[in-house]
Amino acid sequence: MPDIQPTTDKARPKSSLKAWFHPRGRSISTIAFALNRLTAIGLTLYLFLHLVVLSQLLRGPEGWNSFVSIAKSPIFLTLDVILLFGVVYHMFNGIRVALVGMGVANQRQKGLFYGLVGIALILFVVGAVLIYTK
Amino acid sequence: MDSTMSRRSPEQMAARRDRSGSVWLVQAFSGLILVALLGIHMIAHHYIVEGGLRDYQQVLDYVSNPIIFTLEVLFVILGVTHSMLGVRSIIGDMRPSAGTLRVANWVLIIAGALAIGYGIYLAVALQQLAG
Amino acid sequence: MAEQIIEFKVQRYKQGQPAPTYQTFKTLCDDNTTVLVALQDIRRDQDGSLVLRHSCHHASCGTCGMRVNGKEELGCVVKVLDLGTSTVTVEPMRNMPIISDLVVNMEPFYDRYNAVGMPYVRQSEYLDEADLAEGLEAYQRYENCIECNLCVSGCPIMGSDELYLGPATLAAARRVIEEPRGVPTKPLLDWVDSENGCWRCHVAYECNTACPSEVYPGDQIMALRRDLTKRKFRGLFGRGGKG
Amino acid sequence: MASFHAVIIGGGGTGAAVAHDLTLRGYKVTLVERGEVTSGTTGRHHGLLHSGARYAVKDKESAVECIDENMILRRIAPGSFELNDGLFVALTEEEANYSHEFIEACHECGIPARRLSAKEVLACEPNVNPDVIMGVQVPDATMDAMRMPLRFFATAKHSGATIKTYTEVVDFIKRGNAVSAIRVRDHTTNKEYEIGGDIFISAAGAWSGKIGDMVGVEVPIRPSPGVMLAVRGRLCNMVINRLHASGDGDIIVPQRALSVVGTSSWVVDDPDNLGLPRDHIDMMIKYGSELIPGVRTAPFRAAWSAARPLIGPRGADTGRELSRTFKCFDHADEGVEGFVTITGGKATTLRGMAEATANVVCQKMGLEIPCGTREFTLLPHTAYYA
Repeated sequence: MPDIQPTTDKARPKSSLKAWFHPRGRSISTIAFALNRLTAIGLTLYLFLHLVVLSQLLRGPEGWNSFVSIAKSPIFLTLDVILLFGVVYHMFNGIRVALVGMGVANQRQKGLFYGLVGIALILFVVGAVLIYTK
Repeated sequence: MDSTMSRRSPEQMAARRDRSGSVWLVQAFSGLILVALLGIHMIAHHYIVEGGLRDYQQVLDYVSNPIIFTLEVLFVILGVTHSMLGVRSIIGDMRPSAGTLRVANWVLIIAGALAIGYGIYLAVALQQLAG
Repeated sequence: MAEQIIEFKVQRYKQGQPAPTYQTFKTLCDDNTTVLVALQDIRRDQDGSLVLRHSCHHASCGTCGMRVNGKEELGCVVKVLDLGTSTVTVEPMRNMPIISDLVVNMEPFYDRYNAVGMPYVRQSEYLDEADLAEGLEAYQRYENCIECNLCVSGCPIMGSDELYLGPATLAAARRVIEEPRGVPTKPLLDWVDSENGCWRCHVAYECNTACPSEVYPGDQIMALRRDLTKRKFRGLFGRGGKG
Repeated sequence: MASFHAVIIGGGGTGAAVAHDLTLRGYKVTLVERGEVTSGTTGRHHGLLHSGARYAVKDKESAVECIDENMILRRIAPGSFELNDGLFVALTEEEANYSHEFIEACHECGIPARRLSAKEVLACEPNVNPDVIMGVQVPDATMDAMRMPLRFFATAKHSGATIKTYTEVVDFIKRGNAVSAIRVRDHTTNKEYEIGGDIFISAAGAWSGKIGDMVGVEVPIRPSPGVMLAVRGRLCNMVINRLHASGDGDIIVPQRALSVVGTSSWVVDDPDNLGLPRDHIDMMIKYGSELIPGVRTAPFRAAWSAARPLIGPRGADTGRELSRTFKCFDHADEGVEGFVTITGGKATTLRGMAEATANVVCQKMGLEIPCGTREFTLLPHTAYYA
């Protein structure tokens, strides 16, 4: 097959980030995609942070338990709520992307989106309440 | 007006069969498995535990269970792989030059390998601490 | 009959100009006036230099793709008063070089699209219970795709990277794989099984929303992935050889 | 051979075919069009590739032109037509009686025509009015009103013709009594410049009266618009016509996933100001649903007007009495050299119109070069933009 030539595109946004997060005239699915990217970056950062934090365990009980007590402060709990949103959203939107991408229910992706993200939101609210109350 | 010339080589322009299909499948399946693993992780660490976080001894007890140990190791491997592939895909959409992409690939491979190695080391060490 | 004076905020650009600007026109619209007709009225009565593309006026040629209030539309089938806004913003499509005003250069679109080599006539599946008239082998019809570029304009990945083959091209490839009509499918399937092919899509489904002609490229891209996934698994388990 | 420079004004089907023909005959060709190609009348027509049957009884000359060109286009533009034939249906006894004269006239013009019983008509086209009495099958076909002419543009362009779109003629420059150049404005840059040439051909269709005025010659052309209506859903596969002398709303052309009902006819002065009479849209629904009742219930997609360039004196009022054939005017008769007008005709005969025009041009230049377009397979439409 022939090669594709690059274009010189005056209208193209200078940064590709602009294209992803340019919601004007776009539908809910683009917001879903942009949010998936945002949560992906957030979760990646968290993953590394989490691994670093876990090194406290190697320092024995004092190290870890002092971390646990910090982690129960209100500011930390708020961060946890944000994290929880990222996790459940990325999980459930990810299920849709994976299923649709393998050709499963690809004709019903909108319903799938509302259903799964609906479940995610319910879990998020329940989780957030638990974080603050327990 | 900005005119964005592509900085990429002709080889990069060609669309030809490559491994991206397999990469995508790895991403999709690792994601689906992570949904299950993360579900277990969340419930075990934060839901059934009084106060939402295990203290030191509880963590050690938990990891000493061989099934949990295996799941946690699997979690580290798949989680790191999934996130490194995700970051690669984001970088790929930012019009990198061939050189940038190559460097990014290596940085991600090394970072991923270190993270996985460290995660497994951590799990093994904790299991030994638990005796 | 409803009549209303509507303000049109039109993106203007002439070659050599540093950046596009907006110009406002007012024109009378009734409930049959489409955005395209309103723009033609403006060109006739107010500014002969307004550059726009149009041909069939009934969503069959695909030339009048533009953005109306930000959304990808064919100007010929959007009725101005149905929009419900007293100011209508009209801009050229995204992700393609602007030639002037509302017209973009379609060459990059066809660079990709032509590579598929899709035959333009297919077997008609409409009225399939009907008898075939004497002397005909099958009822025929044109492919749905009208090459309007709206899906490409809507696609966020196309906006971030011009190497992506894009929704229209991938949908065309899928049509050939579905109904080859003598076009070899193996090279095509290999072609889309690539980083810039169907794996580049991030499932934003803007192409489905934008498509005015029932192609629904997003569904076609996912169908390609299913075909390729099947082929891969068949390859893994040794069936169908290296296919 | 000395290469003459031919400048064509008007980027519709006619201009496209003239550009292709003259390029093949070795001319250097430049075509200017004020908008996108096919943005005038060409792109807006209903997309019927005439068998000629519509004209067989009243206008044999047009009918023969149609069937000849129909067969040539099938050959040189393969893959560009929905080849589903056409069906003339009789809904009244009067129309059924007319069928004898109709079929005979078709055969005289060399148009294959086959009589179908009501049962056969409904078996082939189940959506047709069940009150149908009989039908006649003829070799009509459907074209994409833009993409078929685009193949001529593509071929001309790849053989060296220059196509300048968004370039509007603003003035003609004469040396003595001969046109020597045109002054054009490029709307993409807002700059004006001149294009010199040896022969200037107006292929501006319904706009050729306006172009004629600029040069100072009288072109007896009447812009005669018709309203068309597109509804969603493909209600038929064959082109469904009413079996009578041509009238309003008597044809339904299936196109992709749409059905196009046409058409009406009146006369205007300004081809840029056609309007869209509401009663004509209603008329399309009324008469269209007599042919296929589903037209009334199918969802609306679009309604639009297109201006036919009909040849006839000022004063005609409906356009139906004007001839559907084409004519090439050499304005030397009026004392203007270097300028010809080709107008009239229809999309089906675009190649024939171009051949006639190129013959006139060659004669004026004192050249004898045969026409090569009858056997020349055209490039696909997508080649135009590549």
